[in-house]
Amino acid sequence: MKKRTSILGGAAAIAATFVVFVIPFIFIILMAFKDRQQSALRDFSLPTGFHFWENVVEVVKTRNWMMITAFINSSIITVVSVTLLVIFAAMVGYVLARRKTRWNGLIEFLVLAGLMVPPAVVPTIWLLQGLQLFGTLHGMILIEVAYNLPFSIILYRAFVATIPRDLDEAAIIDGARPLDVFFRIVLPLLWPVTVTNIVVQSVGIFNDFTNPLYYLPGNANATVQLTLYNFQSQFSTAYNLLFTNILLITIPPLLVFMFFNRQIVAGMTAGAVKG
Amino acid sequence: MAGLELRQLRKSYGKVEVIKGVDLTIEHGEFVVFVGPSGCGKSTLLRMIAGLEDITGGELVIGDKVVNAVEPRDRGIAMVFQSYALYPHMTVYDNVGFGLKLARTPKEVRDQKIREAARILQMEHLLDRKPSQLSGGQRQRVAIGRAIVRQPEVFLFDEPLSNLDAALRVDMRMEISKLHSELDATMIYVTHDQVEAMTLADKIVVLDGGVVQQVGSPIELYKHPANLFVAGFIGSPKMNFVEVNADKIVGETVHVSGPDVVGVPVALPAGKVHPGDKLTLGVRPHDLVVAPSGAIVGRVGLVERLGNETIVNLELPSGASWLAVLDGDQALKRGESLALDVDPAKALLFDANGLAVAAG
Amino acid sequence: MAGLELRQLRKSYGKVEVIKGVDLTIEHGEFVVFVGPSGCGKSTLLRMIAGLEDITGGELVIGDKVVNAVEPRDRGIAMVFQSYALYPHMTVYDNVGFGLKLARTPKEVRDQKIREAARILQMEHLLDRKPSQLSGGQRQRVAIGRAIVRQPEVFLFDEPLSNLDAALRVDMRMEISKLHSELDATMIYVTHDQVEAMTLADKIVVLDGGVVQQVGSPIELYKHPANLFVAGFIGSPKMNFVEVNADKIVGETVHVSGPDVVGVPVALPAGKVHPGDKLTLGVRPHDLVVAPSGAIVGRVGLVERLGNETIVNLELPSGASWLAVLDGDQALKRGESLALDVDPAKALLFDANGLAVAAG
Amino acid sequence: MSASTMAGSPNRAETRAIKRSPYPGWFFTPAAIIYSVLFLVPTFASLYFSLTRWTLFDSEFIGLENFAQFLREPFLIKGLINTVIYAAVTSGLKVVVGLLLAVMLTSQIVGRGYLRSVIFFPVLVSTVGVGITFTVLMHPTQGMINETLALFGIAGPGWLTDPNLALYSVALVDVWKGVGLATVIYIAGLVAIPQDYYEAARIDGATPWQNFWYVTLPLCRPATSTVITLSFIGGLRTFDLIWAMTKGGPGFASDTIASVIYKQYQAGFYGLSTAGNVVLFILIALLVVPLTMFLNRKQGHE
Amino acid sequence: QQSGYLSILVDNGPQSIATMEAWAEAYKAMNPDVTIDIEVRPGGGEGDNIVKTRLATGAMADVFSYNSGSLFQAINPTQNLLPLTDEAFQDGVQDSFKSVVSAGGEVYGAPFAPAMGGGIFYNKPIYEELGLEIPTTWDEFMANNEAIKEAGKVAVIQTYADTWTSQLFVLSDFYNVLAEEPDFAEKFTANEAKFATTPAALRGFEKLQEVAEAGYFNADFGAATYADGVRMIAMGEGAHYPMLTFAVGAIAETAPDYLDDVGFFAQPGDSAENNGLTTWMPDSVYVAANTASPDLAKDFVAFIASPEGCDVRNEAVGATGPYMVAGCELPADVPPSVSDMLPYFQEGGQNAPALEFLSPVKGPALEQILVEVGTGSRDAASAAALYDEDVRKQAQQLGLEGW
Ligand SMILES: Nc1ncnc2c1ncn2[C@@H]1O[C@H](COP(=O)(O)OP(=O)(O)OP(=O)(O)O)[C@@H](O)[C@H]1O
Ligand SMILES: Nc1ncnc2c1ncn2[C@@H]1O[C@H](COP(=O)(O)OP(=O)(O)OP(=O)(O)O)[C@@H](O)[C@H]1O
Ligand SMILES: [Mg+2]
Ligand SMILES: [Mg+2]
Repeated sequence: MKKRTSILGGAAAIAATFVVFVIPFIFIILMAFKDRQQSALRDFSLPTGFHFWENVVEVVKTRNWMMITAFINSSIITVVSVTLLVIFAAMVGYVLARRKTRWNGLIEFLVLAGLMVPPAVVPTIWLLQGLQLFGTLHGMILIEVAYNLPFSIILYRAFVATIPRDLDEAAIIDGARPLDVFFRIVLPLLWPVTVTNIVVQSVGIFNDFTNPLYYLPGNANATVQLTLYNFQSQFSTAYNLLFTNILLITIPPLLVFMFFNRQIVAGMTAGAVKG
Repeated sequence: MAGLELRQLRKSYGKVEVIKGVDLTIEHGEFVVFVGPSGCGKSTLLRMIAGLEDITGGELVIGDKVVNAVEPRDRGIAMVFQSYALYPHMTVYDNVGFGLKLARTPKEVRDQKIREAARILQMEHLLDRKPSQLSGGQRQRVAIGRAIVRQPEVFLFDEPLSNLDAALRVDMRMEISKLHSELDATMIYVTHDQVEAMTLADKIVVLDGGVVQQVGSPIELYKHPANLFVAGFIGSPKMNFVEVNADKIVGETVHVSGPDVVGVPVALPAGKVHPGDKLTLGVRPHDLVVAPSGAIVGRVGLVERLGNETIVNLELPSGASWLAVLDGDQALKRGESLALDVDPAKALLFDANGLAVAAG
Repeated sequence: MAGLELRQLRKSYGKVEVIKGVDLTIEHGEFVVFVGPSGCGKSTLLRMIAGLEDITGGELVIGDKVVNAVEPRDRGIAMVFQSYALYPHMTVYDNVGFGLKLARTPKEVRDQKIREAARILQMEHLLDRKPSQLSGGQRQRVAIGRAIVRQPEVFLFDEPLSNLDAALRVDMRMEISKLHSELDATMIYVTHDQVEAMTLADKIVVLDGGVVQQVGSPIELYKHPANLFVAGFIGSPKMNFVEVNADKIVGETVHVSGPDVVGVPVALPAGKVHPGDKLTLGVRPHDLVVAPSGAIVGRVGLVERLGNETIVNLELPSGASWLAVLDGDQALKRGESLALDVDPAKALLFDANGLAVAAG
Repeated sequence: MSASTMAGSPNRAETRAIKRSPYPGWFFTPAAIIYSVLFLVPTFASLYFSLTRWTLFDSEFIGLENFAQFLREPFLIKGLINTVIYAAVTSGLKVVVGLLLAVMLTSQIVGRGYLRSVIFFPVLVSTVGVGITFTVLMHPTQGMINETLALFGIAGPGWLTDPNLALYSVALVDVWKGVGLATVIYIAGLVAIPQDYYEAARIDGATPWQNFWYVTLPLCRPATSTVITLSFIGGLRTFDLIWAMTKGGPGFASDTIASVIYKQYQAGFYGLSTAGNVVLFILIALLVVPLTMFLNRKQGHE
Repeated sequence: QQSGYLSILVDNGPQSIATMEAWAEAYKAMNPDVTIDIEVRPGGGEGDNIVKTRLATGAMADVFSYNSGSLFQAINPTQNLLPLTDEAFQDGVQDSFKSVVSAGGEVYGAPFAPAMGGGIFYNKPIYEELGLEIPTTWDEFMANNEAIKEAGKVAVIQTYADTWTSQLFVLSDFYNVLAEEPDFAEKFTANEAKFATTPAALRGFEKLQEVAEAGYFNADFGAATYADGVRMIAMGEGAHYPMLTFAVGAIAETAPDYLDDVGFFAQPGDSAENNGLTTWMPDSVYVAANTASPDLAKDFVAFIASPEGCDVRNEAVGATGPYMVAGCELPADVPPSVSDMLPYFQEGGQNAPALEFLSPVKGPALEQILVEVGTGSRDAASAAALYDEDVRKQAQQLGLEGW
């Protein structure tokens, strides 16, 4: 009986999501299969010929295989900065949630401010130049970390409350130092949140557009979103190539999502405490 | 050495004062049991000793250091939490071995200790499970295992056996007792089980409302409770009480009477009470014996036949009801009249403030 | 009407079979107690009855409907969880009243019922607290409160009193007993406390390893255990066992001997055993009495003096150790020799398969 | 030893100061350094430029004139109203839809992996692509949406060309794009709720709806507060989708404060746009700080 | 023979990239020891910001393309750019171009593309079918529109999904403004003349309003894009499309088969005699002041501004208008839309630069305001007044005298 409702519900959900989510997606795919003339119409029609492979080849080869460089750069930036983000943000969120001091209000405000204020580009570039970090991947990574910390901190801060404090205490009694408690007990139990953070932040950073534009000049430093500029401008756009490009750069984050999505499982804290 | 001293220890949660000035000395190697009604502050006291609760007032000394400001991991303690607090993402094996791992115990030693603990706790077959796959009692045993592998100077046990079956509980009691004598460690133990308290304790601390009521050896508390609270609390079933007046004093025996009893003799040194004093008479259910000429007469109420003994609920004339535990299996009929007697040496008297009129 | 019937009920977690075919009939209004060692499947069975665990095999009938596929809320049950499962975001008041709220009970009725439950559970002063501000025992009482306000047809209690002090436990036992007779509800109760089981149960179900070992009234189980397991499990301290051979049979008495005992007489109808049979003799510690000429002789080991009785650990010649519970406070010295005797009518014999050689 | 003989409060204060918290402050350090150096310092530095006429090459101090100028912006009030509407609509819908989707996607539904991926997919697609896709789908005459409506005899509106509708259309697309994010956060929130509470509620007689209302909703508060905070601030600040789809238009109909500021920045009015950002920041803070305080206060348990 | 490394920043118009890549290839063929790295930036306001940011932080590429005229003035050329006044190639560059890339007495740029005109593309087959004449006055233009509309066709294409396309009616009208008010630009800069109060200037707004009110637009003008507009004019889905002549490139790219169907004329004024074209100077290439290899950069720029450079360009993206460099020839087979434009530039032709080359003042919101006019939610007069407000803000931001 339960089974049947879940199948019916699932079918309904699949139908609804198909309309709402998949149709726009199909549009993107169709665009990637068209030639330039047809794609300029930007309509919801079947491609007149199969141009997908040509499009892919052209997109990848454009501007001296810029796409490849971009993939490498974006991947490095994403992996390193997400790693740092997760660890540093979790540390802050953890202490912020667990320890009540009168500084908490201020700290939380500063964190929120990071979401509320757009970064000041020019002073930041001056600063990066002063630190010899301008135009380097290191600098870019640190920028991504700084700009995305607030989001991750807020996420962790809210979720630390779901880990029973008893577990911290048990670990402390077992002789754990703060780092042990954090890395061996709290962080593993926050895994679903970490997964969320990884997914969301890697998508955001991989797809970041404005920041690399300003902080990471130079062709050798291209990132994936910048490759879109090859096909889209104010005055003329090659929509077939643009959408092929969009499709191509969407695949890695999609794979990341599908991999990590499976890791979000229920019941991490089951059986921990009584009461 | 790990003796403990609690000096006027106090703890408040906001405005609620939970521990109201506790003074206590625990010698190194002693086995101390905390007992008291639910919510009286036992766990809180334990957690203060462990360093998990800030101390609102007073001083806590372990060894010869004031440790108010010392971190839990530097206090040399292990603790079994009332709520278990197992690490849900680790197997039983890792849960038990976590403390050893942190202490960088070599792998083989660790393995051997974990397996030894699992053997003691009869959970060798559970080592690969996660806590969520365990029954309540199994979880509790994991919690115990986690404490005992570490062999610290002070053990804190918060109702460690409450969810175990009787047989296992007896076994565990023995194991803890053995551990105590082997390790020469100080143990502080909270329990609601009178038998546990009586059998394990060198010293029992009776708490009520955040205040220590009496400290003493088990037999002392049983025989010479300091006040009505301790008298009522220690011993199961509960001691029977009745309000009486001192009738007359004959040598070292006082005769007391009240609405329900007439002329019950109580052994007492001379000079402690005077005729006419308002007192409370206390008699343990186990100390009542069937005696046709007994001073206490009532009607049989509920009867519980346990096999080796029979518990009788006796309705006294005033409507009060007493319990009597009679030897053997006795077939008593509800409603029939029953007369009971008590050994004068075993009856106790308490004054108007509830303090024992000391027999000593 | 809310009788229950369990027909070959089975439950597996993956490959681990936890409940291995349980058949049981519970009449409407009956008070059934499940006992068994830790991890034997009591909670699982309760949760299956409640509808929280899928049933792997067999049928569960409540009233006269097969309810395998019925939602918990339509089964007319209330349950006290072993792990309490209090709603952390609600006050005690709201926790207790939640079921009533869901049932759209009018506010005044609800309020009155909640306060009544709080009074019974002696937690009126805690109503505004959140669960995290309660002691272990207080939480447990909230869990009980949540079940009793709802007055369903079937109550499921999973070790509801394990974290309460003795006095409170006696009170609560009485209240549950009262509730049972007032509501005429069916109650299924898991406990490790023998006294609770004995005093509350109309019927005790002894489980071991997911299998029902015996079902019967308390006194029946105590006096006539069906097998070694039940004999050992029911009664505290545990029954003493020793391997013996049937020596000779004199009328309705069998004399058995073994390495530790010589010629102990056991009352038994003729024809049940034959000389030379390998048997196990079982004697309850409470049934042993000091008798200089007794058949059982050993050396005094650990002595536990509880005041009203004394528990002696007797080391038998073969190295096995027996417990004896002797009346009164007896000052026995460790190492001295002690001879004990047993009433033939109270000694039990079990055959090679562990089944009782029935006295009936 | 002397510590134990001395009694009184000064001594207590001292010992309390010594005891190190198991949650040490230095956990903040790595994040704090990166964040302050690369974000806070430049941001504070840029505050100065809000008081100047700034071409990026040189700046001239002009006091509060930029603020006066910003507040005189002809479409400021309209932009303000639009901003609040946009933020409220997007964050409200993301919370509601995200939660419902998450509940569905954590249940034993068939095709769960597929559904999760599909709902998250829009998050991955670049804003540019989303903008183009939906301007096409929402095309007043050839757009798929209106063509479908036409099948039912409904004359679809000019989703993006009708000044009264454009803002809401963009908001809907924003929800479409962002709801996957809200959903994953909610999924993390839902899996953190111990199953015990659901069991207790089922026993207490809760219907699925009551279960959701009394157990799920309060217990996934961490997720809710995160989603609200993030999406509300996001809604107050975003302009990228608005930019990609309408450029604030038609005319000024879908301008928000952020897009007004962005246009100023594009026009090279750097000082003015910095002042605008300060104003926007104050506005956001006025709305968000009480909101988060409210959300956190209610998090009282545990 | 040069050697070394050169970085180039170019906007992402496809013609820009293609042209620059072709130049780079050609240049490298001549100088094998040179490495050239082309980096792409967005166009529009975002592109302005990139250029300014990189100049302000000293992170500019060696050579970059950027607007001439007022936007050029805004990047602080004297401080950020390398003067090219004395380079030999400047001899061949037209003075009109040099004037829009000069500051403080120095010339900083070289033309990146041919000159452009702003006017109206028309579809030749429609004109032939309906027997229409090229209009020389606004009234004739409106009459043509009426005829086209009557024939059931779209008279005027508007594409407001790309808001910048809404400005053409006003910007291309500037020749007519100057014809009546020769000193409008100076007065405008000095805050003495306003669009709202100068009837000739207001005409541009009014013209848009007239066309809009007459219902000549394509049905989906609110949602159509520039790309749609280009396609529509080429394929005859509409008769007129006001646009800059660089659209020829887009037509060549997306509808090459229809290139010959598209013609071009200047936006008509009120008198037939004085019919002339509003022109745009092309973008320019500049050398950053702090370049590591100034000589190489200058040599490369000289190559761009040489007849060979023009040939490379013709080869790569075709011809879109008259070159600003002496010796550059257009190929014989230029499309009609280009050849239609040439007479305005030749001797006796009439043209005038757009306002943005005469005045640094330009309000950023013009496009949105004109969308409002085009969609009928604002009339010309109030639009002009609103634009004057917008202009004032910009002028103040520039710190100009008199505002
Ligand atoms: N998820 C699971 N996977 C595997 N085994 C399990 C799982 N949950 C419970 N068990 C096992 O099922 C058995 C029965 O558990 P149950 O909780 O019913 O025991 P119990 O009789 O209530 O014990 P206790 O008295 O300790 O509470 C235990 O041995 C336990 O280890
Ligand atoms: N956070 C809190 N706020 C207010 N009161 C609290 C808080 N925590 C505990 N208490 C109260 O402090 C008292 C002592 O609690 P404690 O846990 O020490 O009791 P206990 O003796 O261990 O009881 P039990 O036997 O039931 O476990 C209880 O009355 C409890 O309600
Ligand atoms: Mg406790
Ligand atoms: Mg259980």
